[in-house]
Amino acid sequence: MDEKIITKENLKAMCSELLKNNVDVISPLENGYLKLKSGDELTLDSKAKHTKASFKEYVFPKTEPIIFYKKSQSDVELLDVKMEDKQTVIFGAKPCDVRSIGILRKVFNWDYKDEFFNVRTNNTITIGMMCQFCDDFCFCTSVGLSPVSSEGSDIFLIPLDENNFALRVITPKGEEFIKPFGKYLMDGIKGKSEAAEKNVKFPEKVFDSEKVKEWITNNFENEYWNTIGKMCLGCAQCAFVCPVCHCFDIVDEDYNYTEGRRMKNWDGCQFDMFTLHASGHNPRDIQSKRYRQRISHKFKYYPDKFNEILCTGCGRCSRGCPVSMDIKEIVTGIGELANKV
Amino acid sequence: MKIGVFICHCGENIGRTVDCVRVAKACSFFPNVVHSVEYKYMCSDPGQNMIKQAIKDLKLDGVVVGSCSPHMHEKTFRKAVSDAGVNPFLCEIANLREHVSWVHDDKEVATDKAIDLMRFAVEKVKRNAPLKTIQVPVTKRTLVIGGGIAGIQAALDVANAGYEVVLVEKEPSIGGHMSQLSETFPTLDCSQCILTPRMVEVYQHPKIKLMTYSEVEKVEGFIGNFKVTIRKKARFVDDTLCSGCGDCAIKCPIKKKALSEFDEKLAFRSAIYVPFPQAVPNIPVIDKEVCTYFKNGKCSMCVKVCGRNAIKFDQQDEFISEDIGAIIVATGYKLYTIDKKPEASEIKGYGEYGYGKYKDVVDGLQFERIASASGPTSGEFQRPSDGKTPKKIVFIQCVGSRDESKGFSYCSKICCMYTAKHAMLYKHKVHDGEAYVFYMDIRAGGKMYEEFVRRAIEEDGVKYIRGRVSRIYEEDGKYIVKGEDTLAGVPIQIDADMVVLATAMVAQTDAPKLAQTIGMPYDNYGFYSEVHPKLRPVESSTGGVFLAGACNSPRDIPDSVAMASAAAAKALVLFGSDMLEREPTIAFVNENLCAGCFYCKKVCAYNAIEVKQIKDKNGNVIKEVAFVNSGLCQGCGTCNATCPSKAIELIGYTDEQIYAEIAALM
Amino acid sequence: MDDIKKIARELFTSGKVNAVLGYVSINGQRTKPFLATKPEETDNFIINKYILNNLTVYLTKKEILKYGKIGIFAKGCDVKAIVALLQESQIKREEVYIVGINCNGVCADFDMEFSGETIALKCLNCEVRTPKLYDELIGTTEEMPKADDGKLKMIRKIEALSSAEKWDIFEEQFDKCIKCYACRQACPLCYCERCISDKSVPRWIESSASKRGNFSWNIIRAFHLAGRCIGCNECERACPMEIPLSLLNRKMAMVAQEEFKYVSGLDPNTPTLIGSYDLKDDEDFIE
Amino acid sequence: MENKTFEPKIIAFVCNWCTYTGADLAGTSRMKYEPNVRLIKLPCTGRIDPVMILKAFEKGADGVLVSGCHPGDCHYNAGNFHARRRWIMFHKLLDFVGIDENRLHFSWVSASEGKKFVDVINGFVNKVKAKGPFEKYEKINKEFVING
Repeated sequence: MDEKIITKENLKAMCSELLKNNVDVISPLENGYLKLKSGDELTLDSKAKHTKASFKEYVFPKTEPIIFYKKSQSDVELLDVKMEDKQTVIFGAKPCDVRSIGILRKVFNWDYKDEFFNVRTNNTITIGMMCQFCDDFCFCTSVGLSPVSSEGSDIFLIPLDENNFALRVITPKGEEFIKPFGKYLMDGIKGKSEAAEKNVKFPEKVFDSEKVKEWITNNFENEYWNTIGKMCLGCAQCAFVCPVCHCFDIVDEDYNYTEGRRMKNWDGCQFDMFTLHASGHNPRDIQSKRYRQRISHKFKYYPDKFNEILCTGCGRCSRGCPVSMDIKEIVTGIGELANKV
Repeated sequence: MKIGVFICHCGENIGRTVDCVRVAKACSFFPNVVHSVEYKYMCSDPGQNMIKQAIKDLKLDGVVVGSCSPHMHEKTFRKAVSDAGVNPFLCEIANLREHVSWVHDDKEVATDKAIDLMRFAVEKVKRNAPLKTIQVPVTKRTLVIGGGIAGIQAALDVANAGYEVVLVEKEPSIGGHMSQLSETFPTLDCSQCILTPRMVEVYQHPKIKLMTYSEVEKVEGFIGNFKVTIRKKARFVDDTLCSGCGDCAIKCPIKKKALSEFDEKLAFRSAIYVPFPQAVPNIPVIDKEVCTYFKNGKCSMCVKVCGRNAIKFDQQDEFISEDIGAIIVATGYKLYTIDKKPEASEIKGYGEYGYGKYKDVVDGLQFERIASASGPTSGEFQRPSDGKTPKKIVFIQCVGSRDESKGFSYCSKICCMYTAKHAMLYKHKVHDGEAYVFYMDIRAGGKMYEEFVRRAIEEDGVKYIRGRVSRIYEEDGKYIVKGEDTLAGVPIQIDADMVVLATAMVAQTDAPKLAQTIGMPYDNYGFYSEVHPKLRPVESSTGGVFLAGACNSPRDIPDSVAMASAAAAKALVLFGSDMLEREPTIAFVNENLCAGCFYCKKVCAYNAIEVKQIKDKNGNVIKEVAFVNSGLCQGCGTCNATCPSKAIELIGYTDEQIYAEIAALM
Repeated sequence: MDDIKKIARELFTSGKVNAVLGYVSINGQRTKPFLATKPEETDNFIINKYILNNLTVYLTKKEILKYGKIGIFAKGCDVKAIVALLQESQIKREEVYIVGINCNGVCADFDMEFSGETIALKCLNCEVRTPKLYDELIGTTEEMPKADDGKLKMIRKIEALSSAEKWDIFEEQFDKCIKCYACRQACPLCYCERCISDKSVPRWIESSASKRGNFSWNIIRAFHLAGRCIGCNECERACPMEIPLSLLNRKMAMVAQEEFKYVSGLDPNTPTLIGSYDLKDDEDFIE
Repeated sequence: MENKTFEPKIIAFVCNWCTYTGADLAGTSRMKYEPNVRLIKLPCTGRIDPVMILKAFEKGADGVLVSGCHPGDCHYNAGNFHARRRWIMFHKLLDFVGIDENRLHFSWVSASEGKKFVDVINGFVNKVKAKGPFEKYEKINKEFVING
């Protein structure tokens, strides 16, 4: 399908129609990625700052039951969780957010196929949008992305002016999705979207991820980790707002004397409990070791295993860090150290 | 875990309102319950044998009995379980009688509740740990605080049983209030005549270490193992040199500055003085407040006259530490000060009776001094104002007692008797005198007491008027007592020469302070609390601390003496064994989790939390954590609740156990 | 500004400390906490309207403690936390060298011009602009912009609501919680070795960011800080979900003051509110 | 819905020495009272941690009763004084976040106050009955409860 043009009004109308059909529409608003109540709420502001958290919550919730149980005197009965068969549309997400689904899919399907993630993402249409926001924390270009990257989107929007968007269908899933909405689309004008893309300010590329990986490989014990890591307070703000952090913990919660549920909860590698063994031993006993793990996982272990950097350069973790630790600055530092070698 | 459940019918007591069969059946479905039965009388021998047999046959390692209150039979069942080889603390009781069958009517509902309570207990027992009672050694020495008749009696009883006693008295002499009394009811024998031999016996007893003019400063430790610090106040007289000749007091130029405490401020004493001639020990003290030497250094008459150089102006308070196993508190009482300035704001006082304003309005103890042969008037009845013999005395009872609006709601118990005695003594000496007693009720319970009061009325002609006095004022050298005769229903007015107020017996002013030093409870009035008013009347709830006499509540001499002997017996019971067994339900610290905030230490009423340093292998202190002194901990668990991370837990009532009970609600 | 660097350097050269906690500038409107372990590392130290962090939080962290005696730049509110830590035996006075900062208010957040609009709410009605405890004092107090105490108004508004309405407000707010524990980690007084929310035997607070897990966590967090919170508001600033945590903390501080005349963090020798008692404590709510 | 009267579930945290014994006395005196309350015995009110109260609500209690020795009567001298301080803070906190004051009741019941125990129980049960089930808490409890 050729590139089309759609007005903002029509995008809103499209949303309203989706909502009418009982589809969940998620879009970045002022207070985060929220479920829209009406099409009018849609802002589609490509110049907007990143929301505090990504839309990860909608494909990988902060907490969800994975099984229910009923205890009897000598037995436990297990009951599966029924997933809701509901379509979700993520509308107007930034390229750095959209990319996350593809990255996460790898880890959730590597050996065990995570049904919860798969059902949700299979039911999700992602409509990405070119990003015209760039602050000190952005570094998508350093991890192989760009503000105009449509990777991961089913449909990609390019703002042309206040009211008009170029609409590019990226995947067959997107093609299928847009079919009923042909009435809202106009033919595109050649070159207009490319010109808009060219106008976008790209974040400067600040490190070479290959070199970073190599340095990490060779510098498990390095004073640098201690220098940066000791200021970390050990919360999981960074991990929980991150589009691609995916660690989780499993706990059983009794509901009453006999019934309960097994929950899958977000977990974060900066918690001191994260690798605490039952024996009391903790291989990552201090914060700098935990911080090293965080960086290594993103820039070495995950790339080693899945050939994919576990970071989209969105800069959320840095914007929200209570002690202003800046991943861009820190990894750039690694890049500099790597260059010195 | 294999749990056995045993439901008791308690004859019909439980069975009548709780369907025990249904309860047992329901319990059999609880996780981990492998055996669930009911029986007519679980506490009977056959009942207990059922439990023992089931433990053996089914290899049970947890038992829950649904029966009467654990306060009744917890010990019984724990012993049965223990006899069968299972740790007694793996037995829990669910209270199906006092808390269910006796208080509910609907059988369905009661049975449901019983099942719930059983579930709580089953969940708890699953998380019980096998515990061992704690053994602590006993120091077989007794501290008696207070050298009045109760303290004297307790000290003598313990010492005569062969154990050492430290007797601490804050005044310069032992004897207490009893030494101030003239005669005692109902026999009218001379108080000092019967008391003095006891005082001397104390002084001479090889097992009694007497420390007068001393106060308990600090009490550390716990039952059987107290460490007590005693402040020996400076007497400024070396008690090892003083011979008690009394020359110093005679020569002391201060004659009219200090009022005698012993004579209830009806007479003067010198700056260096022994409180009364029979004082034990007969060693003077110097009153620093009035002594000229301490004021300006200009006098040292006593030094000059003392043949033994016993006067030591530079003497300092000494602190003496004693190892003690049992403490008997016998600090006594004082009389309610009915002055215009009440001591506590909630007590309004009795300003309308003119005490403090009119010299001839006196309280009971002052009247004792006036009546006493050793008193300021040598036993002659003279009024304090002008020394004239009073021809008409009005006695007013219940001044401060039984009076919620102005004084205290309790009855001071002794006033009815001593007022009768006062009136009687007066009538015996002033034959033409008139004695009136205003009373609310006559409470003369006690051997020969009622007869005594009757004697006062019938033989000695004391006039009893049932009613209260509203006001006393002076008019032409007489005290106009305005009151009401409620039996006759008429207002009444008496022109008295003297008025005696039977003021309430109250706790010593510093009673709460001592209670806090020892760490024992006291009531709203400042009287020390016993564990149980009926069954454990002489024990404080603090282990190893016993109560004697009026420090517990108003008491007369025979009661105080009886209580003192009882307290002594309790101390001797404690000394009956070398080791002390204590409940193992005490707090325990998980040192890994303890962050050392010491909130536990702050809330511990027993100073049971100590600071422990955790060191690394090089001996450097890594952190400081809480440590529980198992001897001191009484197991209240306040630390446990206060600890934010639950690093300190109360064994037997751990968070896990309580959580399990809560979680068993639904 | 040179002053700061000089002072910080001197702490090292005079041998008073082994490391100094201070703020370094990121850009004109941002700073971050920094631990200087050598004199030359203090060169970027700065004091401005953007020194938002309460550096006291680091005084109980193992990796910081190992340096031994620490110098710390502390605003009055930060010093309140030091006082609380002293009350709770977490630090020894002689182990900390306090450079007190006479404070004229800080910004509510980074990247904004300082004004009456953007001043941090905690700075309004601040009674410790000159710290209560310090080894040396820098700066001077000057006129501070005035602003409306919006949080207090909100507390009063909530107090007037019905139980059901209050519940709805907090249910919505707590529901946002993602259990990242940034509030806890940023709190200078949350120094437990193991937070009760991380304990599983028993699981008093469910670790799930479910509604009930979130409710328990936020209530107990507030309760464990009741009478202790010194109002630095770092929890609220750290919260990525913008839960108004200070509503609870401030409400508790108000109760402490109303009921016990207790203000936390003023005097290291005052007995703590929880941990002491008065015979005359309020009884009216007890039957 | 059946037209059944609402029978609240109430958990009571009581101290061993006063209120539990007071309840025993009510039993020995054969006084009758509402059967809705389940007692959990603790050594002292000082042992009662507010998380227990919260947990009781979480586990489905419609009301929570806390009771122990009168001030000055504490078997452990001061446990109830410390407890009282905690309660002051905690009940104001719960009130602020919307847990109705009528669902959390505090009382002093001594070992000799069997009658008062009965009155406290009956009074509280009736108060909670008037309030009805704790629907708000039930709602957050029921999130993620077994579906289907």
